[in-house]
Amino acid sequence: MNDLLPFLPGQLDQVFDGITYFMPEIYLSVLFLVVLVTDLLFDKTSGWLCRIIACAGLALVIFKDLEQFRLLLTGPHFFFDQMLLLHQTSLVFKLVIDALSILLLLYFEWDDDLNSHPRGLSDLYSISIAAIFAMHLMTMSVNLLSVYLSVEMVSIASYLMVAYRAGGLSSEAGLKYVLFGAASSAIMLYGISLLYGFGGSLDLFGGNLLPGLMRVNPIAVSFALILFLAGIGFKLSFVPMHFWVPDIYQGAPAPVSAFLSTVTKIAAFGLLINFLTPFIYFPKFPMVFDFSLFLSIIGILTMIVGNFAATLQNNIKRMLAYSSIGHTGFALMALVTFTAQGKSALTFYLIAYALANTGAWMLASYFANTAKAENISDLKGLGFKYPVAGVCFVILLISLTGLPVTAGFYGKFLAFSSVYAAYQQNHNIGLLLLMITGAVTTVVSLFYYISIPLNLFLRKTERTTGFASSNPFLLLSVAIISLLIVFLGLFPDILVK
Amino acid sequence: MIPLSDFLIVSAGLFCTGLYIILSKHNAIQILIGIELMLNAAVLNLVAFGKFDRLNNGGQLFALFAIVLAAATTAVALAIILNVYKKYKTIDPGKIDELRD
Amino acid sequence: MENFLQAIDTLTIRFALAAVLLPLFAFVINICLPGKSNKAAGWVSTLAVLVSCALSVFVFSRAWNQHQVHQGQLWFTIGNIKLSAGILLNNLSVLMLLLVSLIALPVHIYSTAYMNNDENYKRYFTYLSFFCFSMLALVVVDSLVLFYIFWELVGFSSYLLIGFWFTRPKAILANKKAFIMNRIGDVGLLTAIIIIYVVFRTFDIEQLFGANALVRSTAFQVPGGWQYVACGGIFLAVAAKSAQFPLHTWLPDAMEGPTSVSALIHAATMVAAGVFLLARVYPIFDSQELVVLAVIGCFTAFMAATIALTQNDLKRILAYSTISQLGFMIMAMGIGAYASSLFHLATHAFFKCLLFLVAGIVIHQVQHIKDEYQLDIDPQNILYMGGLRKKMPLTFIACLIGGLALVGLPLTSGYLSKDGILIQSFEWAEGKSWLFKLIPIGALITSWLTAFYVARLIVKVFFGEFRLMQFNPHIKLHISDGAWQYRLTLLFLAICCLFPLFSLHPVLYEHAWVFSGFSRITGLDRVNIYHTIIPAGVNIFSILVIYWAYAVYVRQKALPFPESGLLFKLSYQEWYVDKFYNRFIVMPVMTLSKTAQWIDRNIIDGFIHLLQRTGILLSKIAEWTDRYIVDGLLHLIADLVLGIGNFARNFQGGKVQYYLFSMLAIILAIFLFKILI
Amino acid sequence: MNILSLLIFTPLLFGLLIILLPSAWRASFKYIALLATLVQLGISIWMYLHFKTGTAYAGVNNEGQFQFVQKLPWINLDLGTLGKMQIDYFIGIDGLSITLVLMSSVVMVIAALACWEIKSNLKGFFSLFLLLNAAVIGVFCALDFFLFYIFYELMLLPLYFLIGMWGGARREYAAIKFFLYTLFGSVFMLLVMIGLYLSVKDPATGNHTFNIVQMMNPANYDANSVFSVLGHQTLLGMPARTVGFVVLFIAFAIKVPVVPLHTWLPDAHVEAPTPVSIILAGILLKIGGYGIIRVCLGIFPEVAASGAFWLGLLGVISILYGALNALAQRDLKRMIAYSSVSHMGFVLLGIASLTAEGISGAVMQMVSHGFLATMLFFLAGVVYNRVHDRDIYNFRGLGTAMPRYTTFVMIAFFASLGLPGFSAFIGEAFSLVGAFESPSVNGALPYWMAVCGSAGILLSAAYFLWTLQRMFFGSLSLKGGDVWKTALVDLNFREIITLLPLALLTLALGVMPSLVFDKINDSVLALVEFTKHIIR
Repeated sequence: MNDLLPFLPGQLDQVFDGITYFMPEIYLSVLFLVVLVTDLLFDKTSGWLCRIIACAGLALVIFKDLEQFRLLLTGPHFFFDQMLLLHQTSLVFKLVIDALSILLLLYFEWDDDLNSHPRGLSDLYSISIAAIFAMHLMTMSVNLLSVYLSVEMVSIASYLMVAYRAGGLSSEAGLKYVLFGAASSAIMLYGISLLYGFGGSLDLFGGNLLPGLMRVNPIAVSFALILFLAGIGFKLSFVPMHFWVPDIYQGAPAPVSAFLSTVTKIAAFGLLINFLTPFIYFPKFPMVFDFSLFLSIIGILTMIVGNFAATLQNNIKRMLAYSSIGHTGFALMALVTFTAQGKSALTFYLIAYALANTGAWMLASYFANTAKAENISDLKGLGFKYPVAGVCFVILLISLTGLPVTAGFYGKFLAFSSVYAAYQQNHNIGLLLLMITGAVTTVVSLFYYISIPLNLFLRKTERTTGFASSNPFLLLSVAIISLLIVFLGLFPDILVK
Repeated sequence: MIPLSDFLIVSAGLFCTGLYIILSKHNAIQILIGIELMLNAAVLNLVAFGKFDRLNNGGQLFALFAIVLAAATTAVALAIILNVYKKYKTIDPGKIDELRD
Repeated sequence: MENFLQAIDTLTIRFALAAVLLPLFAFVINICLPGKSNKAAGWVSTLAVLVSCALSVFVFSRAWNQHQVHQGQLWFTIGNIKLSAGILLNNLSVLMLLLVSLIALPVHIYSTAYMNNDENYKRYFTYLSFFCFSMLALVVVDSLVLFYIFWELVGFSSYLLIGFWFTRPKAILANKKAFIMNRIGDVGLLTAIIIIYVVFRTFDIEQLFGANALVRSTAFQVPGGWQYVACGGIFLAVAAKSAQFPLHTWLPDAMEGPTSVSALIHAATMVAAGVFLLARVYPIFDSQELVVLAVIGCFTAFMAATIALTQNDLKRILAYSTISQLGFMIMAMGIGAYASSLFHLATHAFFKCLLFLVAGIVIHQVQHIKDEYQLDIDPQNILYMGGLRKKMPLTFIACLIGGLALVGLPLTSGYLSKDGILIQSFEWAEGKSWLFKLIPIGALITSWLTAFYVARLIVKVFFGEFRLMQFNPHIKLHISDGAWQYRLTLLFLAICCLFPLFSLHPVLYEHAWVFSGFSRITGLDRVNIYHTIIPAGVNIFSILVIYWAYAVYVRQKALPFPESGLLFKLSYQEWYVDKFYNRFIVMPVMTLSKTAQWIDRNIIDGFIHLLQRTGILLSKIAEWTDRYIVDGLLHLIADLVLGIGNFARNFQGGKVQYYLFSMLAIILAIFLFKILI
Repeated sequence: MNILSLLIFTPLLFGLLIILLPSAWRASFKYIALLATLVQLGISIWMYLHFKTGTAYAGVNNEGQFQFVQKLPWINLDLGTLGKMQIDYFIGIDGLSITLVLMSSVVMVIAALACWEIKSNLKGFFSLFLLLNAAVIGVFCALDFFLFYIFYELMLLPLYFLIGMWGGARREYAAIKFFLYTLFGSVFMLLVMIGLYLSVKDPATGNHTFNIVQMMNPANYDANSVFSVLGHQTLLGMPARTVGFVVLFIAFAIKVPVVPLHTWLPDAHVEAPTPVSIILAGILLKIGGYGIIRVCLGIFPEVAASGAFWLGLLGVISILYGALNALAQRDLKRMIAYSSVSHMGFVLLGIASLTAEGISGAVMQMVSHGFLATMLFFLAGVVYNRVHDRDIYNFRGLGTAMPRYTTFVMIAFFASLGLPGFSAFIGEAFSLVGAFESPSVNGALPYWMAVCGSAGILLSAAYFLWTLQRMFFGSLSLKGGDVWKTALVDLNFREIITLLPLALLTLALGVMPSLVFDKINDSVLALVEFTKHIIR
């Protein structure tokens, strides 16, 4: 122990040095404590207070995020003993996560289903803040330890959120989620342990891990990598780790599902980028394990499974769940190019998707609140009763399908462009197949997305009673999201600076 | 000195046992135990490999974190299982399938 | 001097243009006129045609046997071609111009009386004016595109007029048939025009077929023998418009239109457009193609004549006779008797128009009787007529003249033109193999058959007793020649059927001005034996036939009522002869005629019906394909999507352990896959 | 303000106005929509009159020769290693588009007049209608492929709702079928568009560009890009440029529609309300034809030349198959819909001939069919509005009950079946001239195709005459008896002033084809010259 003492001051210096790069996260952890304390102090009535504190805190965090751009002028920066890495993409992802989180935190209360919880929502806010903190870590993790830690933190928080509302299907969803999630993380951990054993290091960028892996039998390495990817796949919900998604999204409260399908996914993509970067740029590693091919196949399968299975759904939430699987597949397509363009395309795609998806979940809540509409067929003729909501729903679904003039179209467009550009470089047949699958599944996706406008506007209903009112802010925020999506559809270059 | 391969074999055995349990048992708590076994297999690996990583002690460190997180997960899982039991009066995951296609 | 000539030409062109456009103005005015049966419509149209007629006479006098006048103007540009629209006046077009307006005028006058009681009086004249415009334009235009346009427009106006009484199911079936058959021809013509254009890069009739005909000068050769397709297209067009075998069956049906229309369009002018087309594009044909024409014409002439023998519908007889005569003209074109063909076209226009108008008057009168006494008869059936000569003498005389002209007896115009064709056909066949001889012989027989059915017609209608009296003796016949419009028209046309209008010489067709206007051979020698034998033989035998027919029909029906002693006696003396004739000539001829008609009804029409049915069947198949195969494929794709979706859903049984199992299985599969590749 | 932009965005402004007006004013919406279309018509007539002709204004592959051009930078994304993404708001017209723009404006006015039959949910209807209107005009004017695609896709959604919300009994099926079909085509078009964009560089700036005009110049392609003319790259084992052409062609062929991609059309037409049928048949189908000329032929001329046989074959099949199907229909609108398939086959045949006559004929046929299809669908709508039945067998002898109606029907039918004097004749005849000319000029098509095409003229006569005979002639006898007899009143004033201009227009174009040919001739010649040049 003593022989390590000389290193201690250096270590401490490093930690203090890292704190400047860790400001948003520190704010977040403080925020977590404040919200927790508020919750404890004010007990049941503290919901609105917690919300205000949480949102204000997140706004502050966003401000801190923005400040970090200054730090990046000198390029990416490792800190905390090479545990974390702050770089452009991760920062952007963090920003997006925080911004969306504010919206989602506000949204929690607007969902009547969740809001009717006897204990109030105050706990949920602290849990979400913890989850957001973990997501920040995910986007920056470059060490297998930090990877595992952040993933697990997000998972635990998510389990709680899914099972938060004890009644209804929530607990069933929670059980399934926790069992599936724990098993996946166990598998991932086993994979990590093997990687550690083969490579002799946990540091992805440290320069020891990869050469170590190159020396081991490729099959064993592949085995370990596949086990590891299973863990990330659980968060991203790509095939074959997607089985939990429909059940959990349907069973969980709508805002939680929105949370899981948007910010968690973005963070997981951030993590995947971090994890893959060293492998992609390490020469000859594709001989051992071709991530590009592997992810292409996964992407194709995911797109097909998600979109095709969605065509048969009648439950709105379940349909959105399947569609989010499909979108993961599409986003993987942008990722597998591993180019700068691909990354920016991925970012844009994820933002557009997350916005539209959040809006869609909000509308699912809205129609559940007002008309008790759980199934698509319950929406019959409601478009005439709620024209604004109906029109917004159409816009959002158009964006999710990827038709002009919406942000979703540019997302698809940029993704296709980046894959095309990559194809032009290396003539990889997998990329071509990805694009074709992407195009085909776009058509298929229309098939189920359109069933919502179909019911909203094309069908008539005799129903005249049983309508309740909903929080007007819900509709307002949906309308703002819709306008934003159309605006981004017209002038996308504002977002992609 | 026990060779590394023995550790690996034991951990692989643990992992497989865990896998078998989570696939075959009809009790959520048993499944949790299976998951624990799998985690422990990994932890065993980490510690065994950590022996060769003298400088950072990464493996041991990781093992500690893993154990803590496993405990946290288990706590959450048990709470959820309790909730489920209240509602369904069973904790056989195979019987809880209201959410399905 | 040249300027002066130019000015004169310009004037001629302008007059011709006016003559063409006047009916169009009448058409437009008539459309705008209020009321359904505005009598002003008749006068507007008639006046327009009258002025057209006068202008045509002027133009004719200017251009006949003068240099040809051709003026055009740029119409539009497409690609690198400039299409011009203009007027080409040469002997052919001015003759047609004159002919059409001359025939149209009496028909218009006649119609003002004939259609007087129709509630759609205005519509009738609107259509008629439109027809006149199209027909007049057809004969003077200088470009094949325009020619096609007006070619189809005359077909269209004929469609309108056949279906004039559109509430009658037969009429609308007939007009549909007419239009579609004509469309077959149109498609042929269009194809031909386009092929010609593609080869020569011009639509100009004068350049193509004029003095230095392009179609002659350059080798009209298209790879793959498509020049034959062009000729075939023209054949089709001619056959459809001029009702030649096998596209002739629309014409008898077209008789469902008003009789005045039949007279103008389906006897005198429009149906002759096919012959006119042949005359226009004559240089395109080589000798083999001409033989085909001759054969078709001859066969049609013979076939139609045999059918006419046994028809009982007055207008149908005339229709078949028209087909037969048109066959003559086509045959004449085929054997190189270009001038005679056109000559016959001109004479035929007058006498056939006359006959139709007569038929119109007769039918009109019978119709009156029918309406008055509520009889259940067909007013067009000649079996119900008879003895009308006393009641309507002028009509009878006119009919007689027309009939004789149709038969081609001396002193009539028909004699001049028809004998010319017969003689030239024999001359043509001279020195060729015996197969070629069949054509003049066929023509000869046809002309005798013509004599027979004409005689039958006249006898049945005008001689004997009015047979309706047998059904209902209370019928009081108060019928007459009718209004002055009828009389005037008949008189005019009857005069036109006599020889002086065409030739000062009553027997020699070469002296006819129409003939000499077209005949390219000057100083024709008349040493040829045919020139004496044929006219004599034909006419003598024709007269015999007529008498025979007269005897057969009048005697048979007149026997119980021996009114005329002389006739009776003659008939009586001829008894055995008749019997002989009946058995060995009449019966076979009748059978032949019945067979021909049967063929017409069942085989040719049957073929058309078969085509129609094939078309319908095809359309049904197409619809079926569309519904079950093309759409079925679509639904199959939808099913495929749903199938894949269902497969993916199969895993979602709601049991979390099963999910884990599936997940692990798939991971394992991926891993194995990774090892294998 | 650029006049073309004004033309495109006028309906949008009016649509916005309608959205903002309170629903209580709904009675005025149709007048606002009509006003919008009339303003648009005014603008396009002004453009038509001021459209300059001459070889200096041919356009096609020469950016400087387009007229009423507006070019604004729109989206400029820095894509790092791939250079900049350059998307312009680039609109302009040449001879190929001017007549179609004018035709569309006229058809829009007619469609607006047909909107009188719409009774429910007027605000939604008219705002969607005007949105569609803007998109349609935009497609004809866009010279940036990206912009083109945006407008192209923008048409889908309004149409989906217009068919789906105001349509007939099977409207859901028809609407979704239409949507899926078209989307299927356009998604793959997107892929090719991106490929082209990444292959082409603007020589002035060195950026990748979506400029259609620059995509026509082979020199602008990167040597080793996928769609490079000289690169001979392959996609999935086939030459890349062939793949690109085929994909784009399929996208447009769905719109045209070409057999066997046509089955959305009868369903959509039958179920759509009259104004939408009018727009569908009158304009939407032309977008397919226009796209084939402008995009497929313009960007892939050498593939078009080598594949002309197949294009022609599809054209001929469409002509015959559509006509045969029309013959078998009982529903009046379905019959007309199939007749559209048949008539648009001539467009394809004309284009496939790659001759000036053929392409001019195709454009003429498109313009003419725009007017005629409008007229036919309007006429079908007249009967349907009165008795809510379109089965040909349920009517007989309408000629006596509705003489004016019958007159217009006859004009429309005869004009459609190619009676000379009407525009369709010119269009069909010159498409056929092109097809006949092709074997000797460039060998693109064999003779028999042209002959088969001519047979289509015959078939079209058959089905139109059959309908005429069955429905309008004969003595009056209706399935609905006296109720129908009283319901079937003759055309009213609004309907007559709707139909009369159309009838006169087709007549005018038939008598004076120069109204169209004068404007398009230079562009068509330039296009033909350009394709020849590329082929060599």
